[in-house]
Amino acid sequence: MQTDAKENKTDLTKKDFVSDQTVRWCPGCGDYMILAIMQKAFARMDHAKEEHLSVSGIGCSSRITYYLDTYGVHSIHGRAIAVATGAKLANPGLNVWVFTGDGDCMAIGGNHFIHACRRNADLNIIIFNNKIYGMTKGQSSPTTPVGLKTKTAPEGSHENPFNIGEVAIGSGATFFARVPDNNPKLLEDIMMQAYHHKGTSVIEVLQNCVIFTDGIHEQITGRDTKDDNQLVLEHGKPMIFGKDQNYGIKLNGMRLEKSALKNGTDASLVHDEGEKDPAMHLALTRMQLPGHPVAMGVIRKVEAQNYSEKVHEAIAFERETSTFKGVNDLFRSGNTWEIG
Amino acid sequence: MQTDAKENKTDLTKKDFVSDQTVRWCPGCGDYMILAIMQKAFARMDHAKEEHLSVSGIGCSSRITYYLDTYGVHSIHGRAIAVATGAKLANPGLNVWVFTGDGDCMAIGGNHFIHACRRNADLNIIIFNNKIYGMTKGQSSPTTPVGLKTKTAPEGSHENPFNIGEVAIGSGATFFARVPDNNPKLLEDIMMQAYHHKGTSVIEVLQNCVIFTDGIHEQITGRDTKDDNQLVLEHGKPMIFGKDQNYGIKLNGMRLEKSALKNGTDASLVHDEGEKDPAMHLALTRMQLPGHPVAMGVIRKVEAQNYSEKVHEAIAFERETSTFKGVNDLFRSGNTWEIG
Amino acid sequence: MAKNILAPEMRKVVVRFSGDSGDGMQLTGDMFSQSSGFAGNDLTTIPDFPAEIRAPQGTIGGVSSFQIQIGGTEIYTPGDSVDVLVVMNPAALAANLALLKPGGTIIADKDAFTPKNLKKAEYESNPLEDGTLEEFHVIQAPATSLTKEALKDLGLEMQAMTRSKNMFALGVVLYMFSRPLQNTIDFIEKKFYKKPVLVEANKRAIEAGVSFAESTEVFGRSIVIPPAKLPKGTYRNIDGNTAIAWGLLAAAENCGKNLSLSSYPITPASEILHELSARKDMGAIVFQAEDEIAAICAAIGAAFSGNLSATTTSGPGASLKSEAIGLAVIAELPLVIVNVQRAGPSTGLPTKTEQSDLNQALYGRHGDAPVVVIAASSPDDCFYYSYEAAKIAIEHVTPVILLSDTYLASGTSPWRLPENGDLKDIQVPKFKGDPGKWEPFLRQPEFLNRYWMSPGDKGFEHRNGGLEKKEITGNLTYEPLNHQKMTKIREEKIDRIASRLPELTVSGAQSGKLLVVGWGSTHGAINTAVRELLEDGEEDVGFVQFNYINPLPVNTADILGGFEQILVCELNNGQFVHYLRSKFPEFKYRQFNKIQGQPFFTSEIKAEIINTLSR
Amino acid sequence: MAKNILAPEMRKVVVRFSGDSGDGMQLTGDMFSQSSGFAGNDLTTIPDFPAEIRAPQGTIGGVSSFQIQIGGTEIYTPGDSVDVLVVMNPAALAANLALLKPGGTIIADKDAFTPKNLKKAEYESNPLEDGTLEEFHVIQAPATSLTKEALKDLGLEMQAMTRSKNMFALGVVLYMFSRPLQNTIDFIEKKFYKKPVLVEANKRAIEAGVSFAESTEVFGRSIVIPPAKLPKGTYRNIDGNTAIAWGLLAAAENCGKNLSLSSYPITPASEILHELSARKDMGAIVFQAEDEIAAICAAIGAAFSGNLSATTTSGPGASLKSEAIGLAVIAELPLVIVNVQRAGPSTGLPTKTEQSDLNQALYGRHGDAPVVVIAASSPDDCFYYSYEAAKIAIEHVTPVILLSDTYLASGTSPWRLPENGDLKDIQVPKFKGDPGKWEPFLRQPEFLNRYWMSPGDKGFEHRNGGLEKKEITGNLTYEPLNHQKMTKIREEKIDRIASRLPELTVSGAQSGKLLVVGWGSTHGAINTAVRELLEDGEEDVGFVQFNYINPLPVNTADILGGFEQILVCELNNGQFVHYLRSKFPEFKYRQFNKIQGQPFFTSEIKAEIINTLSR
Ligand SMILES: Cc1ncc(C[n+]2csc(CCOP(=O)(O)OP(=O)(O)O)c2C)c(N)n1
Ligand SMILES: Cc1ncc(C[n+]2csc(CCOP(=O)(O)OP(=O)(O)O)c2C)c(N)n1
Ligand code: SF4
Ligand code: SF4
Ligand SMILES: [Mg+2]
Ligand SMILES: [Mg+2]
Repeated sequence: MQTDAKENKTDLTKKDFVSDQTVRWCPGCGDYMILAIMQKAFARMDHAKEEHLSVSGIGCSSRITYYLDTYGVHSIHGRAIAVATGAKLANPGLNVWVFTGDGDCMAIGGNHFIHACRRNADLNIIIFNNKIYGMTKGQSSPTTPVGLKTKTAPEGSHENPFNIGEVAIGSGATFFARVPDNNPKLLEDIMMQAYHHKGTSVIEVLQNCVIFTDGIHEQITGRDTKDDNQLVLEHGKPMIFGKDQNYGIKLNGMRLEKSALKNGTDASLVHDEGEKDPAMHLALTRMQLPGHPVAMGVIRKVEAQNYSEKVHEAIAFERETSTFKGVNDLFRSGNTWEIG
Repeated sequence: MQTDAKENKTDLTKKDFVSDQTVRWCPGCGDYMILAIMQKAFARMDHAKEEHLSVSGIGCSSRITYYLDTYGVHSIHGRAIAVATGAKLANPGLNVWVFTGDGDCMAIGGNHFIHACRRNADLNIIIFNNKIYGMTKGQSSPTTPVGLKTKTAPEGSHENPFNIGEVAIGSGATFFARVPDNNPKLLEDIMMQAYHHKGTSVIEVLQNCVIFTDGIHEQITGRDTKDDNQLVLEHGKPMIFGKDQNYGIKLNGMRLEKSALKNGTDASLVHDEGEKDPAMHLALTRMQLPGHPVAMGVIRKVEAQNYSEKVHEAIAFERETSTFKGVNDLFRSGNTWEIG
Repeated sequence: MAKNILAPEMRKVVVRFSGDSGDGMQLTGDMFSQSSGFAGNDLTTIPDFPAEIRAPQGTIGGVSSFQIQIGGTEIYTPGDSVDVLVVMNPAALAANLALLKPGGTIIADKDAFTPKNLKKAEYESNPLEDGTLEEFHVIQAPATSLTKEALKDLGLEMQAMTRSKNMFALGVVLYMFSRPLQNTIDFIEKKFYKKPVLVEANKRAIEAGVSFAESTEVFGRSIVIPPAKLPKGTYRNIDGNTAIAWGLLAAAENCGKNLSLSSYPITPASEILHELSARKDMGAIVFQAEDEIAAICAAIGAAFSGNLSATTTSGPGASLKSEAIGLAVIAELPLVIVNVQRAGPSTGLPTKTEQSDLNQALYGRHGDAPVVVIAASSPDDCFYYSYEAAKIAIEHVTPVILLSDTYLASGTSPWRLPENGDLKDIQVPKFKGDPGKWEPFLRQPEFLNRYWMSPGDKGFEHRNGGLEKKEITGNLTYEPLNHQKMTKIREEKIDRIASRLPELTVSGAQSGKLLVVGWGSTHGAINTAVRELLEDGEEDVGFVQFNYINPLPVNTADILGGFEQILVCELNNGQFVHYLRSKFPEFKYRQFNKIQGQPFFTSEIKAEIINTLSR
Repeated sequence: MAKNILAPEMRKVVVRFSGDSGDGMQLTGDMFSQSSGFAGNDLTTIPDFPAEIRAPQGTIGGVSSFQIQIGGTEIYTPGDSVDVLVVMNPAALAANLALLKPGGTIIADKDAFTPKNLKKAEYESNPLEDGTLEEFHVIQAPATSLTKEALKDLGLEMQAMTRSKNMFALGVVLYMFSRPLQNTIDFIEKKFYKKPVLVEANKRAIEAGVSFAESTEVFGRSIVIPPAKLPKGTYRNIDGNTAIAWGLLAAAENCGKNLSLSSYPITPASEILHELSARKDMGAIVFQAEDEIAAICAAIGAAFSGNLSATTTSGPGASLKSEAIGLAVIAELPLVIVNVQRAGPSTGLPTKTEQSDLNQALYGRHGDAPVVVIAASSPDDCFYYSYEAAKIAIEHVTPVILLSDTYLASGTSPWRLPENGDLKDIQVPKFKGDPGKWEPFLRQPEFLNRYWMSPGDKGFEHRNGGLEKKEITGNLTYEPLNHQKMTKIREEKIDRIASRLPELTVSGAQSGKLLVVGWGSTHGAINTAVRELLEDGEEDVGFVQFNYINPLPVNTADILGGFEQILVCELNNGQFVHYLRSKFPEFKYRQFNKIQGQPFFTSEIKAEIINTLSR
């Protein structure tokens, strides 16, 4: 899927997607990387500049809309996906991206999220998962781990968190990818794959909030630990990881197990992103430390009925086959009478 | 789990749970059965009459609250679970039951549903799944199958439906059961199991709407087809089904397959409702016709942190360890000064 | 027996068809409406059916009725009380008798007055025989048996045969009003064209009814209602919800935009969603959202994307949309929000009518967030106001709330189809020049509206959202004075629309003792009441109905100021009068409020006017 | 240099501490407030910090300030303009200079006026040296270097040392106002008891500041502010959000109920949720819901279940709660809904203050759905009105909306702790008799409230919900007249509460030319303005502040009627004046509206009053 940056139909560059607004995140926030890579990726896509649409909710993450020089809607808390769905249906030619936080998407926006996964309209959704409400200064979010102290859980959170991938796939998502905010190459690649995927693409970015959850992903994303703690998936490739590429993943019953590789790569499962049955993809999204590496990359990418496409096909069909040329025909159909 | 009807602590009978309101469902509606069995089950539970609480949203199904002689809230469309969560937290001694429809719970109520599954407070949720909006006269719901003609999908639905069990388990549900509205024995048994389960219990009832989706579950629930098309699960028992008990379920990779049993039951998987890893339970909820039987009974029942319990434990702990006896101590703690 | 109030020639007649929910009364009524339209009558209809999907058969709770007023004069309401009552069973009689005028006519299917049915209707003895109906004219028609007889050789099942008895009843009524059968037969042929046996069965049943009426000479002579003097044109009968759907389609076509509708089902607004779901042939893009919040947010997405965008709902849904309406206000996006009001608060009385969401439409958002509020006043003018709502939304780049209600949604009235040029053009405010000269919150000077630039418009990429914006540029800013300025501009932008609205016209006295004021759907009842008083010689009463609520028409104060007292009639606890008081505290208001889930009766309004005059 | 406006003894002084977001200005201000409280002064404080979580260091955007007015008289506002400005860097000076009175004093950390910092603050040359500050009294304190010096042998890192320079500044100011150090030291010891080295560092920094001020004799003599004549009692400083949280705790304790709070975080209401989340020691059951709708619905569940139940939010959340508030209205459940208003519409200016959700509180629901609306008017009386809201909700079994705002939420004022018997008891309306004699909608005759029976109450099992109910029994019914009756009862029930509310009291003239009216959080500014005018000899002006909005106090009309004109001042586009006009159209209103996300300045109100008088 990796294509050369200038093989696409436009001659736009990253600069074309940098707006004139001052970026106002905390120094060191993981959001900066997502912004930069998104601008790069937009330049690589085939849509003309005026055909990109960014939609976000409310939160630190959602501010990204102002920094992207595209058409954009900074909507209301939790509702970005709903706004985006309406926009995509209204104009199926648009390249629609949703930027949202773990609170915005999984707390108040949860309903729109699961329905977007189910309907599979052609939206691309990036979730900035810092496991906290950043903008409102540090309350628990639905991805906050049990025991973490927050402003609303002063003695540690009592709530079981969501695993975003499981919720997404359980709701029907056809594309799910996960990526840390410090792997720009993978991030860009995933963005491009999401762009080309027909249907709802969900991208979870493990994003660091330097103020409220600094280091929360450190074990997974840290320089020294990342190779041992991440399994970066590639379609058709064996699931191998570890600093020395010396671990693989095996199936035991219906469970995935980490296994030390002795002789070659043959002992490990091979990743098939296109497998329709979601059992393996769900198992991959569930892997967690300790005991398992955390799966990164495109975990699931399958084809399924795409809502926006279907609706417009149905409209095209009905328009073609109808005898009504316009409203006057409609109004005059059925039982009318004349006076005068 | 089947206990004798009068082994519990109360001397209530079904009649005690019949309210004085006339039941106003269409003749033949599947809702009648759920009502009758619920009244029976309430009488078997250990709670005193004034400790049961029924909460519902809006829809034909949600009317059940008026017919149950318990404390009850007929709330607003989609919000029954939220109301119930507040009630359970407020008074953890209550036996709280939520009655909701596929529209009420999975459309407008979707967010509350996934969060209830995640939090695992001690709620019992019965979803009357008739795959349509009954009360508002026949629009698509999020469980309406693709292609079904409805008032809002005159040429057939274009939306991928939810599989309720997958959404529930993907969101963290610790108890999920499925049952057709014409199997009172199983329904009652499941209600009792849900009652005893600590945490959120989700029960999907395949309910027939005689007006708008009459016969939609017929293939699964019909007299002649039900034995071949349902796999009724029992914990610790092999997964065997078919009129002649001649089919079983096998694992192939991560997928479940229907297999003809030749010699004895040994060839079939054994159901373990308590397996924490949800892979098998998810696979069971996903089985569908043709090709697979539809799984019935308690598919998942596992223990996990229970939100309502945890909160009250924390409160009890803080109360005990605090030096504040009342608000006056709180007000006078910290920096105060005297005047006069 | 009392004097028969039916005369050979009548200006107005009210007919009510009533039977069990399964008896097809709505179709019967609908067909009689069609035939009355063809005959050149003006008319208004209203259905009345049980809240339950399927109420117990044969009981009073299960009765379904359809009322129509037809006339050789203009007709504005379905009528307070009934001249001709058709009842298909005892329950229908029990449920409706109180509505019948003394001397009115009852046409009863006498075959249905069996002991079992009488019991279900809670009759101890047969009212057709025990003198109960003395003051009425009763026609006992053996509808069931004669229908069966007429259909016997068609090979239909018994149930299908008896189900046709409603057509028998229709036949009797068609004869009664001297109606030619042809267009009714045409209607049947169209409706059942896939099932020829049903066409035949229905035809025969109608004819059997006509023959019965003719041969038994029960009516003496049949009745003639002369055609009304309606403007020339092509007409059809339309209900308020269809009219709203079609108004939006017409607006989209006029301005060359696609129509996006994003809604969630709710009584009594669902039929707009149903109709447009079936209008893919007109290119309507319809989204049944997961809830009302998703619906309006999707509508905002569609509006930003450049479509004519609407969302439709009723009270509970309108409450859920509050937050997002605020976004549309501050983002200044064109959006039509239709609230087909039902009786509240909360779930309230979901199948009943009320006008109690006015306060919410005006004030139901946090912050200072003014929107345009319009109310339709008859099923057919729902088309016009829906078109208007779209026109204002687009031309002024603003959200517009259109209020309808259960009464308009389910009632029908004849609608004169618009002809070329009847509809005012809709101008889309696009910035035509160099994008470099444009800014997201640059305004057109006359009406202060922004331009509506959307994805696809090259060079106009911009961000919009819910935070306060710098004047002109739209950049985010916390500047104190800018917020004050923008708040005032948002208000002024709405206020200036007044100059484009039609002025109010008063009927009756142009000034004097009493001005009767209504708004929205109560037009029919109030207008009829005032007309009747004028005809009775009352000279001191004027009447004005408001369709534009915010902003108010420019001559509002002038008109209110011409009267000593103002009587504001509305179906709520006094919301519009409260609004008028706060806007024009200098006048003397009285209020008449009905909060019963029911429309006004003309007689109630008349009585209240007379009362007020004598105070 | 201009005349120094500081005198040896002063009735009121306004001090503003300002520095970079990382400079600890809020803590410094807080400690100065404590010390002023101890000294017996009355005071009001307000913070002012950037909207961003972490704004760029050293820039004007990153400045964080804390303003306090202290006085030997009653103090109602943090002051319009500043007497003493403490600035820790050039950006702080640039951001705040305009607030300083001519002749005011600047205390500047001269070490921070480096070329780099000057550039970040957009200064071309050093204002401490270039004459910019001519009309002020400038004290150049080497705060950074002297602090470092004082702390050098503690083994702290450089950053930790320089971070203590705020305590140096505090020391200077404490000396300036002749404050004993002891209670400040106590405060430090309590706060940092886990880190003795920090206690030591902070103490030394303060002492360094004091020594600097003393030895350099920059002030000539230090200033004395005599204690204010405040009622006897124990005091603490409190902000509006904590006060609301504690008011609910006190109410729960008084009536012996558990407190349930169900909320979703939102600025500026979140701190109520935070405080109660930390109050498990008081038994508070706190639920952070998935959204605002879940929050209020859970609160309804808790209310039905018999707990004192509340939900807290700000404008956008209040909009989302509209539908469910309607349910609480028709179900007649006790529920406290707190809206800490921010500037709208939509996301608006989320960190700024405004009073623009009044209309929504009054009318923001579909149907006729009246609720009680109360507004607090100072940080400390937030406690009292929160207690009152709970008391009314429970005793009258009704939802109550309590309005606060950003200004009250973040400001502080001294709060006299209630002593035994200060708080009126809360009576829980339980039905005491035989359940057979009770019905779900049986009412107590005096105030028309239902009884509040809940799960656990044996024999009182019943259903409640959103559909209209039959009077008394609460059974579902579509009866037209019943709906009208119930609508009127719901209204009357709220209206009757008026008789239990304190009557309005007017300050200044009791009748005459002009009545100045405010509501909620504007009390301080308006009261101060009117007092100052009275002191100046103006005799024709009265002032009244409304805390009870619906119902209005019983003597409202009497009081309004005593004046020729009424000037309604509010921080929105005219919502309360609109409400008064509609209720009492007979009076002559003028309006003064500030819609800038900022509280009123006393001077603005004064000017407007003078203006109005001369019209
Ligand atoms: C209706 C509504 N409720 C609450 C808020 C307050 N609010 C703004 S952002 C936010 C949470 C943001 O968390 P997240 O989505 O995780 O974004 P982050 O700031 O962490 O990137 C909340 C609760 C709001 N703006 N609107
Ligand atoms: C806020 C709101 N939106 C919409 C409605 C209308 N409404 C009532 S019930 C219902 C759907 C019911 O469907 P379901 O939950 O499947 O229940 P069923 O009637 O099929 O048992 C809808 C859309 C409402 N009452 N409130
Ligand atoms: S608070 Fe956290 S998420 Fe928000 S900008 Fe700062 S670092 Fe980023
Ligand atoms: S409409 Fe369907 S679901 Fe509703 S009562 Fe009738 S049969 Fe049952
Ligand atoms: Mg976050
Ligand atoms: Mg359903």
